[in-house]
Amino acid sequence: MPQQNNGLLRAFWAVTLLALAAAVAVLIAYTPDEATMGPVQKIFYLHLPLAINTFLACLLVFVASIGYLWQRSVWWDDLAVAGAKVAVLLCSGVLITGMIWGKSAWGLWWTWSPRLTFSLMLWLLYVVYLTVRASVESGQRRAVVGAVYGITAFLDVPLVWLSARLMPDIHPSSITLSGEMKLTLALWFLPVTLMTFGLIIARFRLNRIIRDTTDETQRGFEPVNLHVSEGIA
Amino acid sequence: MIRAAKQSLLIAAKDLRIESRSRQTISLVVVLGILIVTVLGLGLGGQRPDGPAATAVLWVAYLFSGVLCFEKTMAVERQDGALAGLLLAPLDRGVIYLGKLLSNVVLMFAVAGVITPVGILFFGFDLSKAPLGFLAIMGMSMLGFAAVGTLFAAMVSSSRLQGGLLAMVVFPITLPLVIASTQLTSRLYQGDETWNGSAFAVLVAFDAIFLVVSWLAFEWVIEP
Amino acid sequence: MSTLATQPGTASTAPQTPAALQTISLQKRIDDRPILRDINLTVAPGQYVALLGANGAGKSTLLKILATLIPPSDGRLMLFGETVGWDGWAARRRIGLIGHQSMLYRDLSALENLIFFGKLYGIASSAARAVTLLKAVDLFDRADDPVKSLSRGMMQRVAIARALVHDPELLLADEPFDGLDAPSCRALEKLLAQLQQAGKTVVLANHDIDQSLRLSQRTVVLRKGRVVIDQPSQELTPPAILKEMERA
Amino acid sequence: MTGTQYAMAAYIAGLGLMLLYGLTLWVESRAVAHRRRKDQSEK
Repeated sequence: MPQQNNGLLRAFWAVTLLALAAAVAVLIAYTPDEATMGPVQKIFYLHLPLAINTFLACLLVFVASIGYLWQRSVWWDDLAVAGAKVAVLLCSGVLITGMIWGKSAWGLWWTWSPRLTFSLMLWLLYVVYLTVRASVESGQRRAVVGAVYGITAFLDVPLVWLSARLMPDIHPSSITLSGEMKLTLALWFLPVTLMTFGLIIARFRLNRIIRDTTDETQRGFEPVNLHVSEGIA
Repeated sequence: MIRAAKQSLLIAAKDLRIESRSRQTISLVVVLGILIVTVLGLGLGGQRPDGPAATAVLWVAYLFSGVLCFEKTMAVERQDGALAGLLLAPLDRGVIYLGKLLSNVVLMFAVAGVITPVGILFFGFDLSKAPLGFLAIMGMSMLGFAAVGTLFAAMVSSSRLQGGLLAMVVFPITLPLVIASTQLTSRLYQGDETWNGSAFAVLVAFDAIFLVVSWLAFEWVIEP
Repeated sequence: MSTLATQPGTASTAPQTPAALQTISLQKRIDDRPILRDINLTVAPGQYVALLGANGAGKSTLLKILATLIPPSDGRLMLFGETVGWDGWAARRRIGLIGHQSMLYRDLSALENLIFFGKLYGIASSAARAVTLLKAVDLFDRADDPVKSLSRGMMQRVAIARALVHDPELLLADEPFDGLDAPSCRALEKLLAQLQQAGKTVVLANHDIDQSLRLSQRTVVLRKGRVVIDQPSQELTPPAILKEMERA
Repeated sequence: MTGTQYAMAAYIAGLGLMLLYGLTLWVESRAVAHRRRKDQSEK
């Protein structure tokens, strides 16, 4: 079974990288610079897909957390932690691209604008998810705490978005996109989303394999504590 | 329904009696609150901070002392396995949550009742302009904070962990509360009369959502 | 010492009383690792059952499930003929539990603890009930001292009083003799025997094999989450049980 | 730094992060697979 699976995976990643290459090519050759902000606005085509996929990953953690509390099967827990790790990774991407864009547009690495504040708070929410999980020893306890936190954090997201908008806002809201720009945006959604779910599935499969090997080793041999490697990475 | 209310009052009364008996948490938490207000006040250069800075100082003191209260009221249950005795009683576990929430809110108010005058004394926050407004905003914020804190205190403490974890878990989730309440209080004291409806909406929504969610989730989380 | 049970001889009244407790292919998994595998146990009212097993055999997990503190992963638990539902708090009115922890609030006095739990169970005159119980366990003179000032033996007696405040028909004891000195052990043994004569069902999880055989009518031995022995106590000898417990 | 250089930096950072994580997962999965094969051969 794994052999056939690997073939599938390799094909999946080939398609993803192909889509990525196409998107980059289009970005460089075809997409026009935005009138007011100039070429730096092109960061938008990566920034927005990253943000949307962060939200999808958080949604996955929410669903997996409910699944765990309902069925109490470890399968859901492994999925939740895989989703959370990728959510934090993507959110870091959103923050970095946002800050670079801010530095170019306003000369400051950081301002408490609603969008940046929201990304930071979201990032904090899910980094704390990983830290809390890493510091609870017993597996079942960790899964329950993780599940309830996963649900609470996701329900908090709309409130975080609303409260971020309360912050004083200094830069103009969204800019109008021309036809070509919309096409580029659509083109960029494909590779970013594929990579997101590819990474989640990869992390999830790895969690499953690690869990099987730990079970095997703990049954017969001296328990090899593989979970130390899981930690935050 | 009335029985459930009576039972949660009973649990809260028991917590407060234990607290009044040992007074160990209250003194510890009040001293910590005063310490935080002093450190932050001096950090701000000791001169009279304006509205938002004042509320920020008070907020940090309330949050940290609040987290300590949540830990203590849960530790009391864990000490000799008394929680198993509670879970054995023929009552719905949501009642236990409401009882603990009530005692946590009362403790937080008691602590805030001591810290706020200290803040006023040291830094001359003039709450006189709208004390009731301040009280209402802080009250609602503390309720939302205690709702989340009580839920996570039940989980985190049951894995016998160090103190810092509960604060780390509760703070990011309650960030919207902090932003909304500081916006409201600073608007209250900046004098511009425009009432910030959306900030108030965030406060009310937070309390509503997290009181219900925590009350439901408590059932899944509490184990002897 | 007046008997602890208020109504004498509850067992004999109902004609065909349903089993005090029955588990139907009960299973418990923690982190997907099986702790209890397919437990089918039936205990008639008024029986004194000892539960033995090495550490990790699933003894206290089984007891926690019987006490409805934690839900089983699979299978069903029936108490007094009724299946225990998902939250099962109706059946709890008829269960009492004592463990190696006192399950009391150490800052409150013995009397306050009993009154609190009495009110929680909705006992009408919880104060009077608390006093009678404290007298029954010979601790009335220490009623107002905080529990933390009591010795381990006394604390265990207050714990028994707390477990009996709502006069349960089923008493579960999870290694209650741990850390008790000889006189307290004997006092606790007498108390449990007395309860059983008063018609209560007692399930005692214990380490000490000789003590369990001496006290109980029937012995159930667990190994790796399965029942390996379930026989009347007088038919069993400590070496036989030990051999069964240690088998790989 | 011109606008285009900032944009390039952002893309390198954003995409680099994801591809780097993919790489660490790949390395970790090979290490685990290797350890499993070693356990199997020892049994």
